[in-house]
Amino acid sequence: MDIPEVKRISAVKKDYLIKLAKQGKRADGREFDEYRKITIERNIIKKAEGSARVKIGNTMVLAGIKLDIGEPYPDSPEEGAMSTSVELPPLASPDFEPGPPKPDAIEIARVIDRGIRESKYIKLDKLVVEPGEKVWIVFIDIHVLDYDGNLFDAGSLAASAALQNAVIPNERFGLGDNEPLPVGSPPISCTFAKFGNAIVVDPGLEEEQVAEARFTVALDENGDIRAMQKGLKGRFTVEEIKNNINRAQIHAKNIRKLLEG
Amino acid sequence: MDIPEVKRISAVKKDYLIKLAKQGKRADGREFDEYRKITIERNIIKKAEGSARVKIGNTMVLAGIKLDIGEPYPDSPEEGAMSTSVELPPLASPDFEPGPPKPDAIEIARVIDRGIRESKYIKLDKLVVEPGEKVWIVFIDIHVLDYDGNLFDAGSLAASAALQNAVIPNERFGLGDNEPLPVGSPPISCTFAKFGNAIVVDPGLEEEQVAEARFTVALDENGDIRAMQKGLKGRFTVEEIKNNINRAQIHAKNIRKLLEG
Amino acid sequence: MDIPEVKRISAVKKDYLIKLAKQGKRADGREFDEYRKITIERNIIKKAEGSARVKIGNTMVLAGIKLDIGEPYPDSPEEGAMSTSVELPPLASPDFEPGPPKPDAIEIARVIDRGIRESKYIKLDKLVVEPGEKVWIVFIDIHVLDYDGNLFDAGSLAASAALQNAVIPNERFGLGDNEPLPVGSPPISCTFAKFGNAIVVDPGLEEEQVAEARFTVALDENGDIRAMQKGLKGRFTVEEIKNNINRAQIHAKNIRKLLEG
Amino acid sequence: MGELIKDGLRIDGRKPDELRPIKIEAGVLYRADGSAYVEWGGNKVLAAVYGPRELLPKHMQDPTKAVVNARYNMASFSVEDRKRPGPDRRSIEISKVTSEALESVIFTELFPRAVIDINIEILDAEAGTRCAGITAAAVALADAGIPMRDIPAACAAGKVDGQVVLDLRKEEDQEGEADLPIAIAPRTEEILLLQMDGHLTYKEFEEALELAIKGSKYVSKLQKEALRRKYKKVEEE
Amino acid sequence: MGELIKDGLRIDGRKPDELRPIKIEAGVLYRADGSAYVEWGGNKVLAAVYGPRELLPKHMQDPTKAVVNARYNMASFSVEDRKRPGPDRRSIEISKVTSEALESVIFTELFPRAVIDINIEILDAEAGTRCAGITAAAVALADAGIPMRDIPAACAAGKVDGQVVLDLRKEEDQEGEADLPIAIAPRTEEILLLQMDGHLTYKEFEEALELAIKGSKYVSKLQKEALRRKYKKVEEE
Amino acid sequence: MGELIKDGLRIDGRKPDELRPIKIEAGVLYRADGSAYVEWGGNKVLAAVYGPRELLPKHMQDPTKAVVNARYNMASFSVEDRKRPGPDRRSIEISKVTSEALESVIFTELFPRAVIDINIEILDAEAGTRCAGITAAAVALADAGIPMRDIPAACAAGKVDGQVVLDLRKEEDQEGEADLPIAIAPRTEEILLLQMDGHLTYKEFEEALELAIKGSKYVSKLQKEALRRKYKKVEEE
Repeated sequence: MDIPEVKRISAVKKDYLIKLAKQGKRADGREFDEYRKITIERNIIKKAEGSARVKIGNTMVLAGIKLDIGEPYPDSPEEGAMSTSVELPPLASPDFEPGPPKPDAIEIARVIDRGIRESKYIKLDKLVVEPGEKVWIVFIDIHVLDYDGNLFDAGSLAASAALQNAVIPNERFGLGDNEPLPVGSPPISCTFAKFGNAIVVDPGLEEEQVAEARFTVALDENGDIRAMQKGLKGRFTVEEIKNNINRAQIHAKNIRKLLEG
Repeated sequence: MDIPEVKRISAVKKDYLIKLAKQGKRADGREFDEYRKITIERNIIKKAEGSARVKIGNTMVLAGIKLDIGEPYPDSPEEGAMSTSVELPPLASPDFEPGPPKPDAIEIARVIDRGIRESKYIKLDKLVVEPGEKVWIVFIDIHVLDYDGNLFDAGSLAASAALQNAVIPNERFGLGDNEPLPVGSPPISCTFAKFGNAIVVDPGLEEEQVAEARFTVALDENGDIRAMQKGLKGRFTVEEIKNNINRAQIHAKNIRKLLEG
Repeated sequence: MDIPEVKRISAVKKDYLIKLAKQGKRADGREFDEYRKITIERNIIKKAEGSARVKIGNTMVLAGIKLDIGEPYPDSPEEGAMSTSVELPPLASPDFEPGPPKPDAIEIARVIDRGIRESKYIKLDKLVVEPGEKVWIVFIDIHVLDYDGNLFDAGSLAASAALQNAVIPNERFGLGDNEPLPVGSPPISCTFAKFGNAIVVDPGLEEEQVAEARFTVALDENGDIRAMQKGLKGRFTVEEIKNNINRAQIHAKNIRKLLEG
Repeated sequence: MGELIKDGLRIDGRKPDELRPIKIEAGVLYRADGSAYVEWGGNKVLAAVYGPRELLPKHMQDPTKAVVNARYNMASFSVEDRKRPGPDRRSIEISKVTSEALESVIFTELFPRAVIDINIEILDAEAGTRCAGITAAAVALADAGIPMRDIPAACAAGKVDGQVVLDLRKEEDQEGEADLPIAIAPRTEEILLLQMDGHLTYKEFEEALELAIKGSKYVSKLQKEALRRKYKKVEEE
Repeated sequence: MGELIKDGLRIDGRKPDELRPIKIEAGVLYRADGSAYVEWGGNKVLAAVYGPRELLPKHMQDPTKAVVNARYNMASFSVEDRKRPGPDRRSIEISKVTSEALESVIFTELFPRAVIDINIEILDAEAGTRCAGITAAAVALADAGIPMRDIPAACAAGKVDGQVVLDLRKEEDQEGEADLPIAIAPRTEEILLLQMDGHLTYKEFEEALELAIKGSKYVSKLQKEALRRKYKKVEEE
Repeated sequence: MGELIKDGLRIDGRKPDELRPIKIEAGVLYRADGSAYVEWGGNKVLAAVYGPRELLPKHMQDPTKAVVNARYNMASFSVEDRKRPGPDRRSIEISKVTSEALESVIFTELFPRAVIDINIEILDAEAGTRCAGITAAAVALADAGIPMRDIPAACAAGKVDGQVVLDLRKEEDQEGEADLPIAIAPRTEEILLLQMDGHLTYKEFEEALELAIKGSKYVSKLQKEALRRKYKKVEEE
């Protein structure tokens, strides 16, 4: 929760960003519809079944994939399972505290999870070891390393990239040779922040701090919608929501090229 | 823990209630040996195997029964198991806080549990699925909805009523048709509060707040004692305890009629 | 964490103890290389598989051994397991608080555990019930009863003495007659505290409170090193560490006689 | 496919744009400052509001406005398999988006350093509990006299057997293709809450959003009727 | 039936109204402000008192009196199957009723804003630990010099093989028909703690209560002897 | 025996007194006040320093000096079998001895009431993570401009196949006979951290300690080079 001094600074910052936005500008010189530079590095963690480090501007996120064998859910005995979590360690920001995941981290993890799950990115039906008894459980752990805004998109992209090159560790479990994790086409997440009347894509930290409302949409390869999440205490009109999705469809194509390139 | 202002109000209230009691009166006009109006509604939660909502005056409590299959305790391989818990959600009182059960809630749950268990109300020996391997576990969850005093009796009554019409969910577990949960005769709980020299039955919220001592007894159909609990930092004489039990035997008969009627 | 007043007292106490130490003296009249009186009582807890109460001066520690059957670790299917924990209950000191183990308690437990484990005091390879399936798990619970300094040595000694006379509770598990827990030669732990330029063995409470650095070494019957731990924010020179070990080798012989005598 | 909609009707006989039966009652609890009870299909939901009151400990206070703290909780007996008491990750997320949706209409700046606690208890659950919960909470806030620019109303649309429908019931939620719960400020039709999972083309989304808004506005009517009944009853007493 | 009492004697040879051997020692710990050790049959119990001292954090303080905070804890090795460290529901309930029973005799109003911490550790358990714990705690309070109107004493009665007996041992507790632990203020015979589970007719209850009070009064004698021995020892030193 | 060292060389071809390849980079994070990245054999470790800043809540403050609070954490994917997030007993112990080792060189008395937070994240683990973590943390402290009397450096020695060797890799750690991680103040060669488990004769210990100090001093050289590269880069910008 904010303390008074932070509040005051934030009010000044907000006025400044809104004033800039009225002129169609952002504090770091970007267009409303411009992402910061995105870089993806893969396979950097040896101990993980898959991994990727994604930078969006100064935000840096590391996703690691681990597989384990467990029981299937009773209502899907012929499918593997997946679990997504987001860690916001105090390493990544002066505002992060140690301890169990806060609501922020849980929300990010669950939205990313829905994007992956609903786009059927991981082919869970191919992760059965013994039907009804033993299936692979895919753990997607997203570790934030440097927090400068937009963890929804950075986390989602890191998770997608890490899954893209992950393996099933058959060897470690005495089940033969390792094989690639069967995946389809990844979801692409695109996040907007609204302050004043401006709605910008890929909000940086300061923009997030002053944002009244947030909107994330995860799109599949056809530009169809697989997950959405409105956040914060602000409001969107129906038109704004529709615009966001239309804008996201363009961004998603570009990010998809980066990911699949 | 009380804060100063609350303390002061409470001291005034206490003086007032004690003064009234010296004249044989209670703040809401009841006799010392008068319960508030009791109502019982059953089968109101579809997802529960049994349920009942009990009101005692403005106090409202909802008990839900769920059954699951688990392993028997090693020392009773031929018996099902039961577990009683009480939730005091912040919905029910400005003084309740979220979080794991506090000592208050645990005490109420354990006293209610002992009444049910010791009167052998649930026929645990008839809840065996595979001897020594699989038995039914009966979960009695008591959810307080509106707290205006005397949760011991309201909770116990709600639990008894909910069990009375509960079913064994054989269908959900592929074990044939549902059947009624085998029960015997329910315990009836009766609670007294002592302040000054007065001892009143069915204490309301204000009476509980000023009470020095509390006494609960659970009686079976013969008026025999199955569980007792003295609470709070006050003292009872032996005569007072005996009187409480004698008074309870009369109340219990009336409440039993309501329950079985 | 210290509060100001405690700090101030502690600074005065520290000056005093350092001044004394310069004259080669300790506050309780001991030599630098003198333990307080050590007593060991065994087999005092009937419910435990083994137990011992150790006093070092006014410090009193009770270790209890319980055995249970569980699965072996995947990487040692032919070995039993052991687990060491230290409880610092509020009974033993005005500064101990209830709740899960604090870092202090965890450090003590882990150092004692390493001494026992690395000296192969418990013959874990003889604790197999069914290879790869069921093994004995030895729980070493060290309960501090009175805290007047040097829990590392008191706890280690109590654990060793309790293990020395422990039994495998075959009867309780329907596995035939009880038999002695197979043990080898115990580790002996020896702890030093450094304040000013003095390094004393077996620090008392006040010495611990002013100590800048702490050093513990666990020695086997040959005087070989099985575990070491430097603690606190002070520093040791290489010579000081070596001296500590040499001094410990003499103390350990004496303590070993007490334990095995 | 083809199992959930037959001859244009859904498994419970509803038309695609038809809500389940909804019953709303305001002012049902004695202790709470405001409260409401909602039955919505097989859902039974109770909401209670406490506050505005001083937020403690003090270092949590916001000197510029009230903190809005909604807590969504499922009773352990409200679901098929008993739920362990206490918040799980799903409840924590719903509590967060619910808090945000409700805060967006409350004049929080009137109550600096205060907290408004909103407690939502799901007593019986059958798909759509978050919308039922927000709907109940909004009535409880009004019943508590909390000043709001509008009374939020919530409703979900979704896709079943390839068709956009209103207000999914359990089987439709589990076997359907998409769920889109929203909450709106009925007067301006602004979106306060929007979540979605499943698969919708952009066109389907437009259709579903329109339907969900229509549903929310109908819910809004029921909320206001419930509040009117309550005021009337109070006046009569 | 008929297994636990033979020829009028219980399985350990005791008569129905006979206590197990009890040994009480006061002032056994160095650090605590007051302490006591009790062996009672197979039970071994240690109690320590700290305080009165300032209660922190301050917002927990009661400006009119001291808070009495008893904590009953079983060592993990004190029972047949190792107990996981930390409080379980049973320990929490016993801690609560113990705190209340002891507070009822302490002149708490003499120490506003303070806390009196009472720590009870069950080191070896064999039925009746709560009575042994209260008995030890009461001696520890006296040893700490806490002003009390009386020194509480505790004892249980019960029913075994249809007969009312004093002070159940393990087998009697597990296979018997009722257990009635009480604590009293010996001077006035007022009841400070009373719990019961099992099956007692009203007449049996009267009989059991009388027996438990008799037992408690004998325990009280042992407590006072232990305190006298302690004072004598201190004087001699 | 005889499996881990052949013809005087270790399984990865190293000589007994040879370190694994080590790469250190200072100032790698944007948000942190100071940071460092260390690759050490198969280990990948990131450290970030925040502070000195006011310690909250206030009652935790030390009016005479800064509190040094190091937190060692393993990412869940950094080990063979996924680690559940959150501190386990091993992490808690390492955090404690790391805090102590680092505090011993920091001029904490310059920052009363403050806290210096040091966060160490193990991203990829392959034996020796605590030494890699301390090494990274020390560089991060220097990068943050925290005044220190010396920059700590860490390294382990151990015993494998009966021979004292430097810097154990995974197989050597698991199947070897002893591990002796230390941290030193390189200028004075004072010991800031020392832990050991396994089996060493006194002579072997002397040899291992000497080797570990030699290793630490080499690590110290790499740390200083990394810091120089960072300063140079900053100057060039």
